[in-house]
Amino acid sequence: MIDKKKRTVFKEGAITPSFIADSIAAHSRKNNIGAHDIFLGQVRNDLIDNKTVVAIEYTAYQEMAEQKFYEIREAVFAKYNLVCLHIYHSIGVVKTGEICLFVFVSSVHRKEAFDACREIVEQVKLLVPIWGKEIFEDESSVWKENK
Amino acid sequence: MIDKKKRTVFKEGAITPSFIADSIAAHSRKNNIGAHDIFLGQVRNDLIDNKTVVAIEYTAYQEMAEQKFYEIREAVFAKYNLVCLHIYHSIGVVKTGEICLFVFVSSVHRKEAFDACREIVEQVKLLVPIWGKEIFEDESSVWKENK
Amino acid sequence: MKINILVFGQLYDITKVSQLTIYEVNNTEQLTRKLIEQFPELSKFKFSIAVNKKIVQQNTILNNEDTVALLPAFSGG
Amino acid sequence: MKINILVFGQLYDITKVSQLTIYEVNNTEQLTRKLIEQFPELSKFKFSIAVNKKIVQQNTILNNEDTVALLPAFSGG
Repeated sequence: MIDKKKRTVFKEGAITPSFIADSIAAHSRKNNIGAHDIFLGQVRNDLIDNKTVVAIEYTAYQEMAEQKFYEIREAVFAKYNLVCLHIYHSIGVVKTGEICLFVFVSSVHRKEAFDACREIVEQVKLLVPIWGKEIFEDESSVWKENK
Repeated sequence: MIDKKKRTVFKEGAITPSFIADSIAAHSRKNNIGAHDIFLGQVRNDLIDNKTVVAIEYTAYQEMAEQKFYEIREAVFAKYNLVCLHIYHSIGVVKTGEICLFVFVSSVHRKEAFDACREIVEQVKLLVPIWGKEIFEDESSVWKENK
Repeated sequence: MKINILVFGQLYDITKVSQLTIYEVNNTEQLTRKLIEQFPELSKFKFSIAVNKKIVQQNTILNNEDTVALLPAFSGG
Repeated sequence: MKINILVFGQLYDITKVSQLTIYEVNNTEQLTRKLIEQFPELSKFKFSIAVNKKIVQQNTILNNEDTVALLPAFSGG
Protein backbone atom coordinates (compact mmCIF):
# COMPACT_ATOMS: atom_id res chain seq x y z
CA MET A 1 0.00 0.00 0.00
CA ILE A 2 2.13 2.84 -1.28
CA ASP A 3 0.62 6.28 -1.50
CA LYS A 4 2.59 8.54 -3.78
CA LYS A 5 0.18 10.57 -5.80
CA LYS A 6 1.17 14.09 -6.77
CA ARG A 7 -0.42 16.83 -4.70
CA THR A 8 -0.05 20.46 -3.75
CA VAL A 9 2.57 21.06 -1.10
CA PHE A 10 1.96 24.74 -0.40
CA LYS A 11 -0.43 25.90 2.30
CA GLU A 12 -1.39 29.56 2.62
CA GLY A 13 -0.14 30.80 6.01
CA ALA A 14 0.78 28.68 9.02
CA ILE A 15 0.30 24.91 9.21
CA THR A 16 -2.03 24.36 12.17
CA PRO A 17 -1.77 21.72 14.92
CA SER A 18 -5.28 20.55 14.02
CA PHE A 19 -4.22 19.97 10.41
CA ILE A 20 -1.32 17.88 11.72
CA ALA A 21 -3.67 15.95 14.03
CA ASP A 22 -6.01 15.22 11.11
CA SER A 23 -3.06 13.93 9.08
CA ILE A 24 -2.02 11.62 11.92
CA ALA A 25 -5.58 10.38 12.44
CA ALA A 26 -5.91 9.61 8.72
CA HIS A 27 -3.07 7.11 9.06
CA SER A 28 -4.80 4.91 11.63
CA ARG A 29 -6.44 3.09 8.72
CA LYS A 30 -3.00 2.12 7.38
CA ASN A 31 -2.49 -0.78 9.72
CA ASN A 32 0.88 -1.85 8.39
CA ILE A 33 2.52 1.35 9.65
CA GLY A 34 4.65 0.90 12.77
CA ALA A 35 6.55 4.20 12.86
CA HIS A 36 5.96 7.83 11.95
CA ASP A 37 8.64 10.49 11.98
CA ILE A 38 7.33 14.05 11.79
CA PHE A 39 9.50 17.11 11.32
CA LEU A 40 8.02 20.53 12.02
CA GLY A 41 9.79 23.77 11.20
CA GLN A 42 8.69 26.60 13.51
CA VAL A 43 9.36 30.31 12.95
CA ARG A 44 11.87 31.57 15.53
CA ASN A 45 12.01 34.96 17.21
CA ASP A 46 15.61 35.48 16.07
CA LEU A 47 17.35 38.69 17.10
CA ILE A 48 19.01 40.34 14.10
CA ASP A 49 20.79 43.70 14.59
CA ASN A 50 18.81 44.19 17.80
CA LYS A 51 15.47 43.66 16.13
CA THR A 52 13.24 40.66 16.84
CA VAL A 53 11.71 38.63 14.05
CA VAL A 54 7.90 38.56 14.40
CA ALA A 55 7.08 36.68 11.19
CA ILE A 56 8.50 35.22 8.00
CA GLU A 57 6.90 35.85 4.64
CA TYR A 58 7.50 32.96 2.26
CA THR A 59 7.50 33.31 -1.50
CA ALA A 60 8.34 30.60 -4.00
CA TYR A 61 8.79 29.82 -7.66
CA GLN A 62 5.78 27.61 -7.18
CA GLU A 63 5.77 25.65 -10.42
CA MET A 64 9.43 24.75 -10.09
CA ALA A 65 9.05 24.12 -6.35
CA GLU A 66 6.16 21.65 -6.86
CA GLN A 67 8.31 19.88 -9.44
CA LYS A 68 11.23 19.70 -6.97
CA PHE A 69 9.00 18.42 -4.18
CA TYR A 70 7.76 15.75 -6.57
CA GLU A 71 11.32 14.73 -7.48
CA ILE A 72 12.30 14.59 -3.80
CA ARG A 73 9.30 12.37 -3.06
CA GLU A 74 10.07 10.03 -5.97
CA ALA A 75 13.73 9.70 -5.03
CA VAL A 76 12.99 9.01 -1.37
CA PHE A 77 10.30 6.44 -2.21
CA ALA A 78 12.78 4.72 -4.51
CA LYS A 79 15.51 4.69 -1.86
CA TYR A 80 13.56 3.76 1.29
CA ASN A 81 10.83 1.27 2.03
CA LEU A 82 8.08 3.71 3.08
CA VAL A 83 4.34 3.39 3.42
CA CYS A 84 3.48 7.10 3.28
CA LEU A 85 5.13 10.45 2.76
CA HIS A 86 3.64 13.93 2.98
CA ILE A 87 5.31 17.32 2.70
CA TYR A 88 3.64 20.68 3.36
CA HIS A 89 5.27 24.10 3.24
CA SER A 90 3.74 27.47 4.03
CA ILE A 91 3.46 30.26 1.52
CA GLY A 92 2.76 33.83 2.69
CA VAL A 93 3.10 35.11 6.25
CA VAL A 94 3.82 32.80 9.19
CA LYS A 95 4.22 34.35 12.66
CA THR A 96 6.87 33.36 15.20
CA GLY A 97 5.81 30.25 17.07
CA GLU A 98 3.81 28.99 14.10
CA ILE A 99 4.64 26.00 11.89
CA CYS A 100 5.95 26.60 8.33
CA LEU A 101 7.15 23.11 7.32
CA PHE A 102 5.55 19.72 7.99
CA VAL A 103 7.27 16.55 6.79
CA PHE A 104 5.45 13.33 7.68
CA VAL A 105 7.06 9.98 6.93
CA SER A 106 5.55 6.58 7.78
CA SER A 107 7.10 3.15 7.50
CA VAL A 108 6.78 -0.39 8.84
CA HIS A 109 9.92 -0.09 10.98
CA ARG A 110 11.40 3.04 12.54
CA LYS A 111 14.77 3.16 10.78
CA GLU A 112 13.34 4.02 7.36
CA ALA A 113 11.07 6.76 8.73
CA PHE A 114 13.96 8.41 10.60
CA ASP A 115 16.40 8.21 7.69
CA ALA A 116 13.94 9.38 5.07
CA CYS A 117 12.49 12.25 7.12
CA ARG A 118 15.89 13.76 7.79
CA GLU A 119 16.95 13.41 4.18
CA ILE A 120 13.76 15.09 2.95
CA VAL A 121 14.17 18.08 5.27
CA GLU A 122 17.76 18.61 4.11
CA GLN A 123 16.73 18.36 0.47
CA VAL A 124 13.78 20.72 0.86
CA LYS A 125 16.10 23.37 2.30
CA LEU A 126 18.76 22.77 -0.35
CA LEU A 127 16.80 22.18 -3.55
CA VAL A 128 13.42 23.90 -3.41
CA PRO A 129 13.11 27.50 -4.68
CA ILE A 130 11.49 29.10 -1.64
CA TRP A 131 12.56 32.35 0.00
CA GLY A 132 11.82 33.60 3.47
CA LYS A 133 11.76 37.29 4.34
CA GLU A 134 12.14 37.90 8.06
CA ILE A 135 9.84 40.67 9.23
CA PHE A 136 10.51 42.77 12.36
CA GLU A 137 8.19 44.55 14.75
CA ASP A 138 8.77 47.88 12.98
CA GLU A 139 7.74 46.26 9.65
CA SER A 140 11.28 46.41 8.29
CA SER A 141 12.60 43.13 6.90
CA VAL A 142 15.64 41.15 5.85
CA TRP A 143 15.97 38.15 3.55
CA LYS A 144 16.52 34.96 5.49
CA GLU A 145 19.71 32.97 4.98
CA ASN A 146 19.69 29.22 5.58
CA LYS A 147 22.64 27.63 7.31
CA MET B 1 14.37 28.39 28.62
CA ILE B 2 14.84 24.69 29.39
CA ASP B 3 11.85 22.66 30.45
CA LYS B 4 12.89 19.46 32.16
CA LYS B 5 10.62 18.86 35.10
CA LYS B 6 9.82 15.29 36.04
CA ARG B 7 6.43 14.09 34.93
CA THR B 8 4.39 10.96 34.31
CA VAL B 9 5.16 9.29 31.01
CA PHE B 10 2.45 6.65 30.96
CA LYS B 11 -0.96 7.24 29.38
CA GLU B 12 -3.78 4.76 29.81
CA GLY B 13 -4.66 3.40 26.33
CA ALA B 14 -3.83 4.99 22.99
CA ILE B 15 -2.21 8.40 22.57
CA THR B 16 -4.70 10.43 20.54
CA PRO B 17 -4.00 12.77 17.61
CA SER B 18 -5.74 15.56 19.52
CA PHE B 19 -3.38 15.10 22.47
CA ILE B 20 -0.46 15.40 20.03
CA ALA B 21 -2.02 18.51 18.49
CA ASP B 22 -2.42 20.10 21.92
CA SER B 23 1.25 19.35 22.69
CA ILE B 24 2.33 21.00 19.44
CA ALA B 25 0.10 24.03 20.03
CA ALA B 26 1.52 24.46 23.55
CA HIS B 27 4.96 25.02 21.99
CA SER B 28 3.94 28.06 19.95
CA ARG B 29 4.68 30.16 23.05
CA LYS B 30 8.30 28.94 23.02
CA ASN B 31 9.47 31.33 20.36
CA ASN B 32 13.08 30.25 20.33
CA ILE B 33 12.17 26.83 18.93
CA GLY B 34 13.00 26.38 15.26
CA ALA B 35 12.62 22.62 14.87
CA HIS B 36 10.50 19.83 16.29
CA ASP B 37 11.08 16.16 15.64
CA ILE B 38 8.21 13.89 16.63
CA PHE B 39 8.36 10.12 16.65
CA LEU B 40 5.14 8.14 16.86
CA GLY B 41 4.99 4.39 17.35
CA GLN B 42 1.83 2.88 15.89
CA VAL B 43 0.52 -0.63 16.57
CA ARG B 44 0.87 -2.76 13.43
CA ASN B 45 -1.45 -5.52 12.18
CA ASP B 46 1.42 -8.03 12.06
CA LEU B 47 0.65 -11.54 10.87
CA ILE B 48 2.05 -14.15 13.27
CA ASP B 49 1.43 -17.85 12.54
CA ASN B 50 -1.47 -16.86 10.28
CA LYS B 51 -3.17 -14.75 12.94
CA THR B 52 -3.49 -10.97 12.70
CA VAL B 53 -2.58 -8.72 15.62
CA VAL B 54 -5.58 -6.57 16.59
CA ALA B 55 -4.10 -4.87 19.67
CA ILE B 56 -1.11 -4.76 22.01
CA GLU B 57 -1.55 -4.78 25.76
CA TYR B 58 1.29 -2.95 27.47
CA THR B 59 2.38 -3.63 31.02
CA ALA B 60 5.36 -2.09 32.78
CA TYR B 61 7.38 -2.06 35.95
CA GLN B 62 6.11 1.45 36.30
CA GLU B 63 8.28 2.76 39.12
CA MET B 64 11.46 1.58 37.46
CA ALA B 65 10.24 2.69 34.04
CA GLU B 66 9.54 6.24 35.24
CA GLN B 67 13.03 6.29 36.72
CA LYS B 68 14.53 5.09 33.40
CA PHE B 69 12.56 7.67 31.42
CA TYR B 70 13.88 10.32 33.79
CA GLU B 71 17.48 9.12 33.32
CA ILE B 72 17.05 9.08 29.52
CA ARG B 73 15.70 12.66 29.63
CA GLU B 74 18.55 13.87 31.84
CA ALA B 75 21.24 12.25 29.69
CA VAL B 76 19.78 13.61 26.45
CA PHE B 77 19.41 17.13 27.88
CA ALA B 78 23.04 16.97 29.00
CA LYS B 79 24.25 15.80 25.59
CA TYR B 80 22.17 17.95 23.22
CA ASN B 81 21.17 21.58 23.19
CA LEU B 82 17.40 21.16 23.42
CA VAL B 83 14.57 23.49 24.34
CA CYS B 84 11.94 20.86 25.17
CA LEU B 85 11.57 17.13 25.44
CA HIS B 86 8.46 15.06 26.11
CA ILE B 87 7.99 11.29 26.15
CA TYR B 88 4.64 9.49 26.46
CA HIS B 89 4.08 5.75 26.38
CA SER B 90 0.80 3.85 26.51
CA ILE B 91 -0.08 1.41 29.23
CA GLY B 92 -2.95 -1.03 28.77
CA VAL B 93 -4.61 -1.92 25.47
CA VAL B 94 -3.79 -0.08 22.22
CA LYS B 95 -5.52 -1.23 19.02
CA THR B 96 -3.82 -1.59 15.63
CA GLY B 97 -3.56 1.78 13.91
CA GLU B 98 -3.41 3.60 17.25
CA ILE B 99 -0.38 5.40 18.71
CA CYS B 100 1.50 3.82 21.65
CA LEU B 101 4.67 5.98 21.81
CA PHE B 102 5.06 9.75 21.38
CA VAL B 103 8.51 11.32 21.59
CA PHE B 104 8.55 15.08 21.04
CA VAL B 105 11.89 16.91 20.84
CA SER B 106 12.29 20.65 20.20
CA SER B 107 15.44 22.64 19.57
CA VAL B 108 16.67 25.89 18.05
CA HIS B 109 18.17 24.16 15.00
CA ARG B 110 17.06 20.91 13.39
CA LYS B 111 20.19 18.80 13.89
CA GLU B 112 19.79 18.49 17.65
CA ALA B 113 16.10 17.59 17.45
CA PHE B 114 16.77 14.85 14.88
CA ASP B 115 19.75 13.38 16.75
CA ALA B 116 18.11 13.47 20.17
CA CYS B 117 14.73 12.09 19.05
CA ARG B 118 16.29 9.06 17.41
CA GLU B 119 18.52 8.38 20.40
CA ILE B 120 15.57 8.58 22.80
CA VAL B 121 13.48 6.12 20.80
CA GLU B 122 16.34 3.61 20.72
CA GLN B 123 16.93 4.01 24.45
CA VAL B 124 13.26 3.68 25.34
CA LYS B 125 13.09 0.36 23.49
CA LEU B 126 16.36 -0.85 24.99
CA LEU B 127 16.27 0.37 28.59
CA VAL B 128 12.70 0.79 29.79
CA PRO B 129 10.94 -2.17 31.46
CA ILE B 130 7.79 -2.30 29.35
CA TRP B 131 6.28 -5.43 27.80
CA GLY B 132 3.84 -5.71 24.94
CA LYS B 133 1.50 -8.65 24.54
CA GLU B 134 0.19 -8.98 20.99
CA ILE B 135 -3.49 -9.92 20.98
CA PHE B 136 -5.16 -11.68 18.06
CA GLU B 137 -8.75 -11.67 16.80
CA ASP B 138 -9.50 -14.96 18.61
CA GLU B 139 -8.29 -13.38 21.89
CA SER B 140 -5.18 -15.57 21.99
CA SER B 141 -1.93 -13.68 22.50
CA VAL B 142 1.83 -13.81 22.22
CA TRP B 143 4.52 -11.75 23.95
CA LYS B 144 6.02 -9.18 21.61
CA GLU B 145 9.70 -9.31 20.76
CA ASN B 146 11.52 -6.13 19.81
CA LYS B 147 14.06 -6.24 17.00
CA MET C 1 15.29 -11.89 55.87
CA LYS C 2 12.38 -11.21 53.54
CA ILE C 3 12.69 -10.41 49.82
CA ASN C 4 9.79 -9.06 47.74
CA ILE C 5 9.69 -10.45 44.21
CA LEU C 6 7.96 -8.74 41.28
CA VAL C 7 7.28 -10.78 38.14
CA PHE C 8 6.68 -9.30 34.68
CA GLY C 9 5.88 -10.19 31.08
CA GLN C 10 5.92 -13.82 30.02
CA LEU C 11 7.44 -14.85 33.37
CA TYR C 12 4.08 -14.01 34.89
CA ASP C 13 2.55 -16.75 32.71
CA ILE C 14 4.72 -19.19 34.71
CA THR C 15 4.39 -17.84 38.24
CA LYS C 16 0.73 -16.81 37.82
CA VAL C 17 1.35 -14.15 40.46
CA SER C 18 2.87 -10.73 39.94
CA GLN C 19 4.23 -10.51 43.49
CA LEU C 20 5.64 -13.11 45.81
CA THR C 21 7.88 -13.29 48.84
CA ILE C 22 11.05 -15.32 49.32
CA TYR C 23 12.68 -15.77 52.73
CA GLU C 24 16.19 -16.64 53.79
CA VAL C 25 18.25 -15.89 50.72
CA ASN C 26 21.40 -13.78 50.95
CA ASN C 27 22.12 -12.91 47.33
CA THR C 28 20.63 -12.91 43.85
CA GLU C 29 22.16 -16.27 42.87
CA GLN C 30 20.56 -18.02 45.83
CA LEU C 31 17.34 -16.25 45.02
CA THR C 32 17.35 -17.35 41.39
CA ARG C 33 18.08 -20.94 42.41
CA LYS C 34 15.22 -20.93 44.87
CA LEU C 35 12.82 -19.45 42.31
CA ILE C 36 13.74 -22.07 39.74
CA GLU C 37 13.15 -24.81 42.32
CA GLN C 38 9.70 -23.38 42.87
CA PHE C 39 9.00 -22.64 39.16
CA PRO C 40 11.16 -24.98 37.03
CA GLU C 41 9.80 -23.45 33.80
CA LEU C 42 11.67 -20.22 34.64
CA SER C 43 14.94 -21.90 33.65
CA LYS C 44 13.78 -21.87 30.00
CA PHE C 45 13.72 -18.07 29.89
CA LYS C 46 16.36 -15.39 29.78
CA PHE C 47 15.63 -12.60 32.18
CA SER C 48 17.40 -9.76 33.95
CA ILE C 49 17.21 -9.06 37.64
CA ALA C 50 16.68 -5.62 39.15
CA VAL C 51 17.38 -5.06 42.84
CA ASN C 52 15.48 -2.03 44.06
CA LYS C 53 14.91 -0.86 40.45
CA LYS C 54 18.58 -1.18 39.40
CA ILE C 55 19.56 -3.96 37.03
CA VAL C 56 22.40 -6.08 38.44
CA GLN C 57 24.71 -8.07 36.18
CA GLN C 58 26.57 -10.03 38.85
CA ASN C 59 25.66 -11.87 41.99
CA THR C 60 24.48 -9.20 44.42
CA ILE C 61 24.02 -9.27 48.17
CA LEU C 62 20.42 -8.80 49.28
CA ASN C 63 19.13 -7.03 52.35
CA ASN C 64 15.92 -7.48 54.27
CA GLU C 65 12.89 -5.98 52.47
CA ASP C 66 14.75 -5.54 49.17
CA THR C 67 12.58 -5.64 46.07
CA VAL C 68 13.81 -7.92 43.31
CA ALA C 69 12.17 -7.76 39.89
CA LEU C 70 12.36 -10.50 37.25
CA LEU C 71 12.52 -8.79 33.87
CA PRO C 72 12.22 -10.65 30.57
CA ALA C 73 13.42 -8.86 27.39
CA PHE C 74 11.72 -5.48 27.09
CA SER C 75 9.32 -4.86 24.22
CA GLY C 76 8.03 -1.34 24.68
CA GLY C 77 7.51 1.22 21.94
CA MET D 1 13.46 35.87 -29.99
CA LYS D 2 11.65 36.62 -26.74
CA ILE D 3 12.70 35.37 -23.30
CA ASN D 4 10.46 35.60 -20.21
CA ILE D 5 12.32 36.44 -17.03
CA LEU D 6 11.06 35.62 -13.52
CA VAL D 7 12.72 37.38 -10.56
CA PHE D 8 12.62 36.05 -6.97
CA GLY D 9 13.72 36.87 -3.44
CA GLN D 10 16.11 39.75 -2.84
CA LEU D 11 16.68 40.16 -6.58
CA TYR D 12 13.12 41.44 -6.78
CA ASP D 13 14.18 44.31 -4.49
CA ILE D 14 16.49 45.39 -7.35
CA THR D 15 14.31 44.82 -10.40
CA LYS D 16 11.08 45.90 -8.64
CA VAL D 17 9.23 43.63 -11.04
CA SER D 18 8.71 39.90 -10.74
CA GLN D 19 8.42 39.38 -14.49
CA LEU D 20 10.14 41.04 -17.42
CA THR D 21 10.92 40.28 -21.03
CA ILE D 22 14.29 40.31 -22.77
CA TYR D 23 14.65 40.17 -26.55
CA GLU D 24 17.44 39.08 -28.83
CA VAL D 25 19.66 37.01 -26.60
CA ASN D 26 20.84 33.56 -27.66
CA ASN D 27 22.15 32.08 -24.46
CA THR D 28 22.18 32.52 -20.70
CA GLU D 29 25.52 34.37 -20.63
CA GLN D 30 24.25 37.02 -23.02
CA LEU D 31 21.09 37.21 -20.99
CA THR D 32 22.93 37.73 -17.70
CA ARG D 33 25.10 40.44 -19.27
CA LYS D 34 22.05 42.25 -20.61
CA LEU D 35 20.28 42.04 -17.26
CA ILE D 36 23.29 43.44 -15.42
CA GLU D 37 23.45 46.34 -17.91
CA GLN D 38 19.84 47.10 -17.11
CA PHE D 39 20.15 46.45 -13.31
CA PRO D 40 23.81 46.97 -12.31
CA GLU D 41 23.04 46.08 -8.68
CA LEU D 42 22.44 42.48 -9.76
CA SER D 43 26.19 42.00 -10.11
CA LYS D 44 26.51 42.20 -6.32
CA PHE D 45 24.43 39.06 -5.82
CA LYS D 46 25.06 35.40 -6.33
CA PHE D 47 22.17 33.72 -8.04
CA SER D 48 21.36 30.59 -10.00
CA ILE D 49 19.57 30.49 -13.30
CA ALA D 50 16.78 28.09 -14.19
CA VAL D 51 15.75 27.63 -17.81
CA ASN D 52 12.21 26.25 -18.00
CA LYS D 53 12.39 25.23 -14.32
CA LYS D 54 15.73 23.38 -14.64
CA ILE D 55 18.80 24.90 -13.04
CA VAL D 56 21.64 25.30 -15.54
CA GLN D 57 25.27 25.46 -14.42
CA GLN D 58 26.87 26.35 -17.74
CA ASN D 59 26.11 28.72 -20.55
CA THR D 60 22.92 27.40 -22.15
CA ILE D 61 21.33 28.10 -25.52
CA LEU D 62 17.94 29.79 -25.26
CA ASN D 63 14.94 29.33 -27.52
CA ASN D 64 12.07 31.65 -28.26
CA GLU D 65 9.54 31.85 -25.38
CA ASP D 66 11.85 30.14 -22.90
CA THR D 67 11.30 31.08 -19.26
CA VAL D 68 14.42 32.02 -17.33
CA ALA D 69 14.24 32.40 -13.55
CA LEU D 70 16.77 34.29 -11.44
CA LEU D 71 17.11 32.41 -8.16
CA PRO D 72 19.02 33.77 -5.17
CA ALA D 73 20.04 31.30 -2.43
CA PHE D 74 16.99 29.36 -1.22
CA SER D 75 15.78 29.85 2.34
CA GLY D 76 12.72 27.67 2.73
CA GLY D 77 11.88 25.53 5.74
